[in-house]
Amino acid sequence: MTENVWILGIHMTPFGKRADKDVLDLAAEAALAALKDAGVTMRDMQVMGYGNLRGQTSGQSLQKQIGQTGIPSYNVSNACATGSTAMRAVMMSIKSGESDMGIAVGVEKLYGAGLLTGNDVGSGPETWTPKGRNGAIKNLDGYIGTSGMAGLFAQIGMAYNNSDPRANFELFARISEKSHSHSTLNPNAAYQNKMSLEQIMNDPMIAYPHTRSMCSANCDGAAAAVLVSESKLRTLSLEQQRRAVKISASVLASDPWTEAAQEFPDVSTVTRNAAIKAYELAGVGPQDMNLVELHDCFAAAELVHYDNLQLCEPGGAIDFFNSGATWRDGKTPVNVSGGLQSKGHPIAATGIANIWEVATHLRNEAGPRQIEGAKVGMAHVIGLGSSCTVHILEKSSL
Amino acid sequence: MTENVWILGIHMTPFGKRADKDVLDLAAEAALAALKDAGVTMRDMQVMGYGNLRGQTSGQSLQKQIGQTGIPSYNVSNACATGSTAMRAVMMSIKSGESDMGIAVGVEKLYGAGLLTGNDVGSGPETWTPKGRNGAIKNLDGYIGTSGMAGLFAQIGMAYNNSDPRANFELFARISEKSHSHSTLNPNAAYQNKMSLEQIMNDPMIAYPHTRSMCSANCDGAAAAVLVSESKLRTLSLEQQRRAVKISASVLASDPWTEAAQEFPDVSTVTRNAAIKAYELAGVGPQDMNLVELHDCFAAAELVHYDNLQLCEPGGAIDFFNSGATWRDGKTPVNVSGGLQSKGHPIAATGIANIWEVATHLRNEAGPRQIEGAKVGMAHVIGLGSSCTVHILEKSSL
Amino acid sequence: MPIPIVNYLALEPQPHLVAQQCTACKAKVFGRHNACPNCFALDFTEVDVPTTGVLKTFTIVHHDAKGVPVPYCAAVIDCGGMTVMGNIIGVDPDPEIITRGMEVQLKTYSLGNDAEGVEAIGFGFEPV
Amino acid sequence: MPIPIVNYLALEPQPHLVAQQCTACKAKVFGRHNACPNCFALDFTEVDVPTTGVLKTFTIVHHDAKGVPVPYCAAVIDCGGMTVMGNIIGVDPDPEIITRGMEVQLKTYSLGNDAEGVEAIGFGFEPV
Ligand SMILES: [Zn+2]
Ligand SMILES: [Zn+2]
Repeated sequence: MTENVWILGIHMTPFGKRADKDVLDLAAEAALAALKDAGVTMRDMQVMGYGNLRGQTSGQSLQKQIGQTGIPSYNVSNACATGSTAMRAVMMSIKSGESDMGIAVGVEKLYGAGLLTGNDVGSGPETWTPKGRNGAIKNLDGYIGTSGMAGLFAQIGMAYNNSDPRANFELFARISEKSHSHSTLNPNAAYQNKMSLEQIMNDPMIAYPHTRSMCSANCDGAAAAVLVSESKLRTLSLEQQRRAVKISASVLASDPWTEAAQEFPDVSTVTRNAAIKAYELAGVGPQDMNLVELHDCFAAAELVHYDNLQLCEPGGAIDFFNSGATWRDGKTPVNVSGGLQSKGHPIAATGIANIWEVATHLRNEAGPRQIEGAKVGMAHVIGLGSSCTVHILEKSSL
Repeated sequence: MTENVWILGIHMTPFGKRADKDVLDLAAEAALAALKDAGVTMRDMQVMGYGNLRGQTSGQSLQKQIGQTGIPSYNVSNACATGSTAMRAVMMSIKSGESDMGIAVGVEKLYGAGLLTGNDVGSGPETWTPKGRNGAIKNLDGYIGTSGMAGLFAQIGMAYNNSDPRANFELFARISEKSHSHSTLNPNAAYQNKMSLEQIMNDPMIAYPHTRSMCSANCDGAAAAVLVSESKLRTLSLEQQRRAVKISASVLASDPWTEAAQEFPDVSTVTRNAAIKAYELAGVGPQDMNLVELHDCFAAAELVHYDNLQLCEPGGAIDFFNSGATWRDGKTPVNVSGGLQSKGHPIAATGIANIWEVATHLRNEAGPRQIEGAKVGMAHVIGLGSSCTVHILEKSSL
Repeated sequence: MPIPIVNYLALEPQPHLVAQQCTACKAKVFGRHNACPNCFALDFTEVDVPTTGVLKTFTIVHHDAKGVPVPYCAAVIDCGGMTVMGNIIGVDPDPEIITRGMEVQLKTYSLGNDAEGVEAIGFGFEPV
Repeated sequence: MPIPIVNYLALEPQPHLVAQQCTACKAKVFGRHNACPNCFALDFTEVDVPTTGVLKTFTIVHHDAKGVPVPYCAAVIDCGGMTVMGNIIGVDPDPEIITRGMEVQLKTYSLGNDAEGVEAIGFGFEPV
């Protein structure tokens, strides 16, 4: 048997506009706070995982700011699953016996980055010149479909359950209404203002049916987690053991072959596969989840992931949402943090930040937004490409 | 006890100008050949490690070209140690029991990339504006030292052993003479032409004492390795077991704190630390090495690493080289591939390519450049930042 | 002679899309591949894709990268079992007009001429 | 008032470099840090770095990024135990003239004025 791995300390910085901080400031803020939360120092760390997609920084550059002890850094990138992939690298190091404690950090400065569309298409070429494997003579965004994220996920949502006509603008807007309501209780969310359905639907349209407030919020932020092996944890203080959070399952997966996904991103199959494996590893089922943080990068994404994560009956995501199950007072609260649309989405931080959210409830430390009695929760992230992580976390019984 | 990990198959593409291939072509060429060498297919892989610094490609994009089975990809970056870090990710997955077989791929298109200097300094600003943690008002390259690699490593070499005056232009040129002689036997090297000491010294000076032929050669290339757990290996054919190469030690390390390294890169301390740990893990010593591929990104680097890897007496690298020990007919052949200066240095491929070189000798498959009877070898890579890997490999006794 | 926007758009005899089909497992993909992503076989043959299909899903893009004319309708079309990405053209990009399940037909249009007078041809799908 | 090329170059009363020193372990670094890389303590005080030192190692850069005037001598100097990077100035960048172990002295020079007439000041080291 390899080691079980636990979260000993974890931290998420406030998300939003952090103009006075550079990328390393945010990474250091999260890392130092996670270490403090864990009751340990960099001297105890034996491995680092690090993710920062747009900042050109590495774990080594963070070490120069918070402590250079010579430990390796796995600098990873996996789109929106970058932070959770950094955590997996640390987990593997611990499970393999190479380390008994390590730290994972995800950080991004994204405030004001604008729409996450394809590249600037620029002006046309002097001469049409076929490029790449498709022999494209120009940037195809806007000419052969869209490469903008809001539009891609709009199509994914509009295709839900064989294009169920109820998967429409108003339904997706009501999902965002829930997010913007939940975030009013989250002091770390980038946007904490409640929004009415009308406000959401009347916001500028980005890619129908996604208005601006139905899209993930570009912002600055970082999150960090200190992981520990179970045998090491048992040597630590009772208080550390009590607050530690068990990682019952940690799964990273990529797209398997599906014909449709060759042309158009398939976020469902990979999520389904990861979730099935995670439930199996953890020995729990969807009905056991006291809360779920799932990757609602756009409103439409949340709907399909209810189904992909088996939170509802197959094909039943619309009824499930309409039943109120995913509101914070429902059967399976989803994105009580406010989700990516209002908590915000500093890409490489997100994969650890949603684990922080779940862990904070399991520790009964979530303040006014606490889901009472939370014992088991799930954190899901998917980045196009695709890479998907599913983590199932459990309250300490030590 | 966690699993021992072995190399089941490994491949390096020819290095050089590969204008007809894109990044994924090269990655696919290496990966498909490594799988074939291993006698397995993508169906057998349970994890992928992937490194490509300049091409914006991911393991998932490679999977779309060679096989999408849904396995996770750890897309890593660690400067020149990127390929070997990808390999470590696969190793950790196997050692942790999450997988029993996986593939690591490193690839780079770098031909014609020009000098690896700092950024283009561009024209001056309209208004001096302090930026960053040093409040720099301009790009500092050329104004406060150099950020060019040739110059950085020149200074590292010129500082060898308290600035031993024998660490001079001619000595470093003679090290390159060895590299350019060794590569004449390597059909995969980017440059296979012998160069005389005079030719090397009369080449255009890049950063004294490094002339052009004393610098690593930017080129295109890829390398891939299929790794397997020892228990899985024992279920495979005798031929597969015989050709498998044991990874006796695999160490990744970053810079520990040293005062000097805050201002100026210290490639020595991290290499020393990684080597000490690797010898300890493998239970062998420097005297046991039948061949060593070390990170000679510039001629001067090779000298200091003789010492850092303990191949010579402390402080004795100059005498060691002068004794002829590191020529292919010497006591400890170093860089019989031709090294980065003539074999070439497609950055993210290098960390696996040098492991391929050592493995190929251990398998007695290195053709005209075979080091006869090679049983144990070492592969060392360091990227500024710094990250360093040291691998010790052993011939199969299965 | 005009040049297609992508190499999987054939202009002759009538405009149509051309897929690469794995000779082993019959999986179809667009564009050059090193091996079959489904079965890892190395050989492909070219097959024509039907020029009519059913609109599976769509979006109307109102904000896009600089230089992309908006609004436009991006869609996913099922052309005889092959999933194809393309824009819906020839009608207003309006969710009242464009509906999931509608039948569409491949159409080409001019993307203009380059400095040497060569015309580029794009494609989209029009409601039948 | 002139502006220094980096914030760790103090121009008054005489030009000198200023390090951040960890109050706990006395480690010295240049530039703002979140914590001490050696002992992780959070507080730093400023200390002046001696303006003379010994040249530990150098290179003469002949090819550099576009816009950097070459050749120049980049060097590492030990200033009273603190490692400093800087160019050797005031002499030809010639390995016959510049030698490891030579004593050097901090010197400043003008980098020119910006559009608002503000002068920027660089620094290097001259053989004593
Ligand atoms: Zn096939
Ligand atoms: Zn200190």
